Amino acid sequence: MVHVTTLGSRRYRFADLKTLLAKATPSRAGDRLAGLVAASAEERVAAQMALAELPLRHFLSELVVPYETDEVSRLIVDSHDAQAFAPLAHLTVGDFRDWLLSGQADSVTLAAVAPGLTPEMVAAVSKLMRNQDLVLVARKCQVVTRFRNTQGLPGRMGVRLQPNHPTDDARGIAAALLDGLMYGAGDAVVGINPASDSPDDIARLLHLLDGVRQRYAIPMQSCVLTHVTTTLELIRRGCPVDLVFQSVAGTEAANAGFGINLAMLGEAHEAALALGRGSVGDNLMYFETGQGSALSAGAHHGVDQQTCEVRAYAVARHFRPLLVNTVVGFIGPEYLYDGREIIRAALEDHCCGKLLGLPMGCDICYTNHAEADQNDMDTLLTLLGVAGVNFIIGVPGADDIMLGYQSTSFHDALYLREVLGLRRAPEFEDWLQSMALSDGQRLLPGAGSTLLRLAEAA
Amino acid sequence: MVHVTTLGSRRYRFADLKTLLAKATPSRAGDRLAGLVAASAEERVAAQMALAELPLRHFLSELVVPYETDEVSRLIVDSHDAQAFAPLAHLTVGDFRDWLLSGQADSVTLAAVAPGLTPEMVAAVSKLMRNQDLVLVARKCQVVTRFRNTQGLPGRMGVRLQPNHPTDDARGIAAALLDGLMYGAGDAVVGINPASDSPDDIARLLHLLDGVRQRYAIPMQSCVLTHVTTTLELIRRGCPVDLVFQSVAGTEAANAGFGINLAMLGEAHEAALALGRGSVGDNLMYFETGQGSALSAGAHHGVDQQTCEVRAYAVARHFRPLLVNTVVGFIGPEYLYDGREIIRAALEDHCCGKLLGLPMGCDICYTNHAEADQNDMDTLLTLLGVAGVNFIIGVPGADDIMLGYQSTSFHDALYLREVLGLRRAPEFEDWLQSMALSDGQRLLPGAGSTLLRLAEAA
Amino acid sequence: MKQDILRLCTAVAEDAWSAERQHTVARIALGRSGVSLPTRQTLSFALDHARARDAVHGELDMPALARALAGLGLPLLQVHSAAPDRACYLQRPDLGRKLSASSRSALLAAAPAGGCDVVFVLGDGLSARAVASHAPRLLEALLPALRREGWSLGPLVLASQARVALGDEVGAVLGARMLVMLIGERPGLSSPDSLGVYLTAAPRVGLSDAARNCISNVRPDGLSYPLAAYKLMWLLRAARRDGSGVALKDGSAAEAAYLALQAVVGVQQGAGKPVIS
Amino acid sequence: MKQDILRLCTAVAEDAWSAERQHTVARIALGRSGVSLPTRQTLSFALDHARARDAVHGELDMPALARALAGLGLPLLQVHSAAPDRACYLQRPDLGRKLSASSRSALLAAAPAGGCDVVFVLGDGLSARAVASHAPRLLEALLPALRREGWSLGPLVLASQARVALGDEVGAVLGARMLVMLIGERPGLSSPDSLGVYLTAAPRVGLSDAARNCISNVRPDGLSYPLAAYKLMWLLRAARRDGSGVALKDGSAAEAAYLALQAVVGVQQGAGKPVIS
Ligand code: B12
Ligand code: B12
Repeated sequence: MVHVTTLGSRRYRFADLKTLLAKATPSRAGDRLAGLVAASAEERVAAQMALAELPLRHFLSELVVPYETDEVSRLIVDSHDAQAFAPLAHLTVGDFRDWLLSGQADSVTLAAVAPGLTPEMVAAVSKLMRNQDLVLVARKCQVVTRFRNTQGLPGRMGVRLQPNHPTDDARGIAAALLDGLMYGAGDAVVGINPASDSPDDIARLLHLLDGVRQRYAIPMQSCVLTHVTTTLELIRRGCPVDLVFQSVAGTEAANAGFGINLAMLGEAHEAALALGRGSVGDNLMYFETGQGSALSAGAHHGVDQQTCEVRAYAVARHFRPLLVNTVVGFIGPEYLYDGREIIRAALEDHCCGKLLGLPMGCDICYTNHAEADQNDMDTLLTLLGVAGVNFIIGVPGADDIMLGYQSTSFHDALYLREVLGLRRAPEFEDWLQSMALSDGQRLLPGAGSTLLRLAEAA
Repeated sequence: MVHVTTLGSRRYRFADLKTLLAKATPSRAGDRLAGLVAASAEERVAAQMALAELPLRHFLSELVVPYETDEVSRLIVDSHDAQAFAPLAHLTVGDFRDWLLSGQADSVTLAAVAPGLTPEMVAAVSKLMRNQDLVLVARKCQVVTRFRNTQGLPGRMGVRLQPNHPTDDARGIAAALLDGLMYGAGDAVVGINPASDSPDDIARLLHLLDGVRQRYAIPMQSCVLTHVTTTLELIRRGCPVDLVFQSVAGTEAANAGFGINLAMLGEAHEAALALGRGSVGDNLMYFETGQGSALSAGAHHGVDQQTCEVRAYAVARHFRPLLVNTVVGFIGPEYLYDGREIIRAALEDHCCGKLLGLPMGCDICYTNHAEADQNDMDTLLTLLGVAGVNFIIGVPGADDIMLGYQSTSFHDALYLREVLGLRRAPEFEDWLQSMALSDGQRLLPGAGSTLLRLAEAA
Repeated sequence: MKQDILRLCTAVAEDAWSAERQHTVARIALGRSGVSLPTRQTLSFALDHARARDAVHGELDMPALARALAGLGLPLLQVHSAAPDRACYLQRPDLGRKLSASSRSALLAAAPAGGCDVVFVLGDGLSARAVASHAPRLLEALLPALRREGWSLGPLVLASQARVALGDEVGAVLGARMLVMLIGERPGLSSPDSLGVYLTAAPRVGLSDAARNCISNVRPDGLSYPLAAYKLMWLLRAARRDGSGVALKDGSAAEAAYLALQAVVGVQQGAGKPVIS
Repeated sequence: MKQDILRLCTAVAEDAWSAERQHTVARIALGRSGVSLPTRQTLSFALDHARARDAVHGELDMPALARALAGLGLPLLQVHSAAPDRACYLQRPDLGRKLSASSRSALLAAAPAGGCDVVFVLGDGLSARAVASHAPRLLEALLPALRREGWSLGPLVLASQARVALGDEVGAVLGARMLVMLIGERPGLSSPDSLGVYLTAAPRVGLSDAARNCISNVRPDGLSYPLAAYKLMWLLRAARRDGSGVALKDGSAAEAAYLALQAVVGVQQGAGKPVIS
C-alpha cells in the first residue's frame, strides 16, 4: 500500500509499509548502508506522520516479509492473539503511542495486550517515541521469569557474569568467575562464550560451572553460549545443561545464516525442558539479538534493521526465554556508528522487547572500531537502569579478553545499584548474605573468605 | 611548572598547569577552536596521568590566570579556607578522585571540605572522572538554599518556570506562566528573560510577577533576568525585586565583557538583602554560566573552557546564591558541538558546581545550529535527574519563542518526577495541593479551576 | 502544525486553558498522554526542528537583498567575513568577526573621507532569512528620521558569514562614529527569522559586548518595525551623547508604549509610513 | 599498565584475591573506590583504549608480510577488496566482501588450471597486526602436514581491506576446493592482535556464515600456533569428507588436550617445530 503525507507544498510518497517504516526511523549506519534512510529530516518527519495515521490493524494485512517465503512471518501471523489485540484494534500507531504513555497502560494491562502485538506494530510505535518515551514505557512493563532464581522483579536487576577466556582455560575462567561473585554478580546467569567449537571443550565447561554451583549451593543458572546444535548434542550426551543459548535474527534467511531454524530451536527447547533442572521455574532459553545481523547476512528483505530486530523478538517470545539480550554495540559501527546510535538502538530494543513480553537485558557495549567510549556506556547504563532493564552484562574491568570488545564491568553494575537502589534476584541476594558477601543490598568490605576457596576448587 | 609523563618510548611534556589541564580534557569544540586540545587520544591519557600525580597542594601555588591581573584569581586565593582543605592536603588529584568516590566522602564531609577546594582542583579531578563518576559524586553533594521555599533537599528537584515572550507582552507571559503552574512548575523561580533592556519594561514585569505571587499566595520567588546594573537601579526605584540575576564568567576580562565586576555584584547583593523579601531564607542571587563564554570574549588566557567555567562558580559561590544555572547547550556548537559534548559538559558543570558547594541547576538545552535533538536532551535530563540536579528549566513545549533555542518542557519535568520519584520544594508542593492541582506528588487530572482565574488577572 | 491530520485519541488529556493560546505563540496547553507530550505535538515539534535546521544553513541572497534596499538611496557594499563557508562559519566564530582580506581592501577604498555618523551593516548571522525579510523594512522606518536630524550616513554594508563583532572592523575602516549591526539571530522553532540589532559607538577592533546595546526579536511576532526603529533612534541619540554599552539603558519605553497603542489602533505591521517623531 | 607511576591511596579498597591474576589477563581484582574503579585502573583502561583505536586504523605492511612468507615456498598474490580505504572499509562491509575489479582480473589470470585443494587468504580484517604477527607462524606449523598428506596448495593470497566472505570470491576464482581465511579479529583492549581462522568448503559467492567453521583467538595469550594448526588440520580433513559449516563440529579436542600438555611441558609458543602428526 502506498502511504502519503503532504507538508505545505511538498508531497511525500512511501511505496509500501517497509519503506514507510524505514524512512520513519532515526538515522543509523546500517540503514544508511542499506540505502533505506530518509533523504532529509523533513522526509523522516513526513514518514512518521504517515505512520502515526496508520491503523494498527493494517499491520495484520500488509507484511514486511512475505508469509509464503519466511517462517518468521508465518510465526508472527499464526501466533497472533486476536483477543488480546481487540482492545487496541481501533487505534492508529500515533494513538497507540499516546495510549502506551497514558495511565491506562499499566503493568497488568501491558502484559495482557502483549500477545496481541506484532513486532512490526511495536517497531512502528517506537519510531514515534523519543528516548524518554522509550524509558517511560519500558519501565511500566514487568516481565518476570524463573529458573533457579527469579529475574525481572520490580526494583531489581540481574547481571550475567561473563568470565570468558581466550583458550577456555579452566583456571582463567574460575578466576574471573570468582571475581564476579565477589562483586555480587551472576544472578542472571553465569555464561561463558567458548572460544572453542569443540563439543568436548564445551562439555568440560558445563561441568566446571555446574560443579561450582553445586559446591557452593549458588541459586544461579549457567550457560555455555555455543551453537544450539552443539548444546542439543551435549544434552543427549547427558551434560548438565541449564540454559540453551542461541543467537537469533528476524528473518528466516538470517537465521539460516546462523545455521538455525524454528524447528531446531523447538527441539532444543523440548530437550532441555525434559531435563527438569530448574528449581523455581522452567524458563530456560537464552537468546541474543542485535540490530544489523540480518543486513549483515544480506537477509533483510529491504526492511530496516530495527524492525528486523523486533522480529527476532517474535522468535524469542515463542520459546518463553529466561533471558533475552540485545548485544547492541557488539555487532559494530557498520550498523550502529557511534555512542549516540548505540544508545538510541538500545533503548528501542529494550522497550520493544518488553512490549512484546520479553525479559530484556542489554549488553551495553562497543567495539574499538566504533566511535564510542566508556562515557557513552555510562550514559546508556544509567538510562537502561531507569528504564528497568532486566539484566546487564558483567565482565572483569569491562574488557572481554576473548570477544575483543568492551561491555559493562562488575563495578558498573554496583554503580547502578548504588544510584538507583536496584537489588539482585532475591534468591541470589540471600545467598550473598549467607556467604557474608553483602548485607543484603551493599557489598561488605573485605569479606568473602569462604568463597575465596573457590579458586582452589577450579 | 613543567609536567611530564613517559609512556613506553614516548615522553609527553606539558609546559604548565593550564596546558596540562587543557590536554587532559575530553575533546570539545571550544577547546579545539582555541587550539588547546590534546593532539591524540594517547596524549590526552598521558596528561590525565600526569594530572593524577599532581598534589592538590600544587594548585595553591601555580595559578592558571595571574593573581596580579585577575580579580577572580584573587578571590579564589584570598577566600581559600586552609582549614577545610587540611584533610585533603596530602592527596594527589588521582587520590582525590578515589576519595570522592569512597564511602568516606559522604554528604556531610563533602560540604565540610567544599570551602577548601579551589575551582582548578575541582576542574582537574573532573577531568579524571567518567560520566558515571560525575553522577555518583554529584548526587552525594547536598546543597540546600532558601528564599520563599526550600531548594535542594534530597529526593527533590525544582523547576524554573521560564515564560518568555518576544515582546515581553503581559498577556503572553501570563499565559505561559499559567501553563507552567498548571503543570506544577515554578518552584525554583519564575524567571523571565526580558526581550527589552528598558528599565520601565523590566519594572512592569517585576510588578506583574509579584502581583500574581501575592494574589495566589504562591510560595515562590520571581526574577527578571536583566543586567545586574538595571536590577540595582530598579531596587533603588523601589521595585519588588526578589532575586538578583547575572551571567558570570570565570575571568575578570570575561566578566568585563559582560559589563560587570565583583564589586558590582556585591553592591547588588547588599541592596537586595536589604529589601528582606525572603521568607524562609536569604539566598537571593541567581547566576548563569556556561562553557565557552570566556573564550567567546577572547578572555580565556589559554585556559580550557571547562576550567574557566568552574572558575565562574568561584564567583557565584562568593554571593551565597539561591540558584546557579549552567546554560550548557545555549551558547552554541561553537563551544559544544553536539549532543555528546553537551551531555559531558553538563555532567561536569553540575558535579563541579556541587563540589564547590553551589545549588546547581542546568538548562538542558540546544540550539538549532547544534548537532543535537530532543533525544539527546532526554538522555541528559535522565542523567542529571539521577545525579540529583537542584533544578531544571521549564519552557512551554520546550520551545523558547524569545531566546530561539530548545530547553526542557513542563512535560519533561513531569517525566523525570515520574521515573525517579522526584518531588517539588515542600512549600510549593503544599501550595499545589491546596490549589487542588496535585495530590502532593502527581498532578491531578483536569483540575485547577481556581488557578484558571489567573489568566483574567493578567 | 499538521495537527489536523492526526486524529485525537482518548488517551490524551486535553488542557482546560487552551483559550490562552490566543495570547502567545508559545506551545502552551499541549495536553498530555500520561505525563508526556501527545503524539501530534511531538510530531509537529519534530517537523519544526527539521525546518529550523534548514534555516541555519540558508545562504544570504545578496542580489535580492540589494534590490530590496535599492529604494533607500544609500550606496551598497558587499563584504565577506574571513569564514569562507557556512560549515566553517559555524565552527569558527573568530573568523566570522574578521573581514576577509579582499573585503577589507574594498571597504578601505570605499571609505568616505572624514568618516560618517552612522553605518549600517546587514549580516546574515545565524538566519539569513531574518535579515532578508526584516532589515529593509526596519531601515525604511528609520532612515527618514535620521536624515531629518542631519545624521551623515555611510554606505549600507551587506556582510555574509557575519558575527556581531564584525561590525567593529567595518565601522573602524569606514570611520563610522556609530555602527549598527542588523543580524540574524539564532533561528528558534517558532521564529526562524528573528532580527537582532546591535549598536556600538566608536567602533574599533577589540571591543567587548559590554560596549554595545542590543535590540532583539525584531520580526512580525516580535518587536514591530516602527517600535524597533523608535527604540534604535532613541539609543542612537543617547549613545551619541554618552557612548553605548552597559551603562546606557533603553529609556524609550514610555514613549514606546504610546506608539504601541498607536500600532494596535491603526498602523499595520510595517505597512504604514514611518512614524518616528 | 603505568600503574606504578600512580601512588596508592587509602580510599581504595584492595581485593583479597589478587593472586588469581596469574591465571588470566582479564582485569580481575581491580579493587574499588567506593563501588567504582580506582583512578589507576580507569587511566590504564583509557590508555589501552587509545591504543586499540590506533590498531584498528593500522594498515597491512604488504612487503614485510611477503618477506615473512617467503620461506613457505608458495607463490604470493596481492589483492584488494572493493573498499578503497580504511574509512570506507569500516562503513561498507559489503565492499570488503568483494574483490576490486583489477584484483579479480589478476586472480583469474593466476588461477591454477584444474583448481587446487586449498587456498589460504591472509586478510587484514580489523587488525592488520594480527595477520602480520601470527599468520606466517601458523602456516609454518601447518603446511608440512598438508604437504605430507598430499593436499594441492594454491597461491597465498594477501588481501587488504578484507572481510571474511571475501574468501568466497577468491576461492571460487582460483577454483579452490577449500578456502581458509586467516583474518584479524576486532582488536580488544588486551588483545590488539587476535587472529581468526575461517574455513569454507566449496567456496562460492553468496555463501552464508552457516557454511563455514571458525577457529578463533589465535595469538600468544590465546590459542597457540601448534594447537591452532592441529585444529585446522582436523577440520580440513573432516570438511573434505563432509563439507564445512554448522553441522561439522570440532572433534579435535581429545587429541588437542594431549598436545596442550606437550606444549606446557616443553614446546615454546611457536618456537619449536611443527608437531602435527
Ligand atoms: C562479531 C561476531 C559475531 C556477530 C557477527 C555480526 C557481523 N555481521 O559482523 C554476531 C553477533 C552476529 C555473531 C554471531 C555468532 N557467532 Co560470532 N563472533 C563475532 C566476533 C566477536 C568477531 C568476529 C570478527 O572480528 N571477525 C573479523 C571481521 C573482520 O570479519 P567480518 O567478515 O566482519 O566478520 C564475519 C565473521 O566474523 C562472521 N562470524 C561471526 N561469528 C561467527 C561464528 C562462526 C562459527 C562463523 C563461521 C562465522 C562467524 O560474521 C561476520 C560477518 O559475516 C567473534 C569473536 C572474535 N574475537 O573473533 C565471534 C565468534 C566468531 N562467533 C562465534 C559464535 C559461536 C557465533 C554464533 C554461532 C553463536 C550462536 N550460538 O549463534 C553466531 C552465529 C554465527 C554465524 N554462523 O553467522 C564464536 C565462534 C566459535 C568457533 N570457534 O566456532 C566466536 C569466536 C565467539 C565466541 N567464542 O563465542 N558473531
Ligand atoms: C547567545 C546569547 C548570549 C550568550 C552569548 C554567548 C556567545 N558568545 O555566543 C551569553 C549566554 C554569554 C549571553 C550573555 C548575555 N546576554 Co545574551 N543572548 C544571546 C542570544 C540568545 C542569541 C544571540 C545571537 O543569536 N546573536 C547572533 C549571532 C549571529 O551573533 P554572535 O556574534 O555570534 O553573538 C554575539 C552577541 O549575541 C553577543 N551578545 C549576547 N548577548 C548579548 C547581550 C547584549 C546586551 C549585547 C550587547 C551583546 C550580546 O554575544 C555574542 C558573541 O559576541 C540573544 C537572544 C536572541 N534571540 O537573539 C540573547 C540576548 C542578546 N542577550 C541578552 C542579555 C541581557 C545578556 C546578558 C546582558 C545577560 C546578563 N544579565 O548578564 C549577558 C551579557 C551579554 C554581554 N554583554 O556580553 C538579551 C539582550 C536584551 C537587550 N535588549 O539588551 C538577549 C536579547 C536575550 C534576553 N532577552 O535575555 N547571551
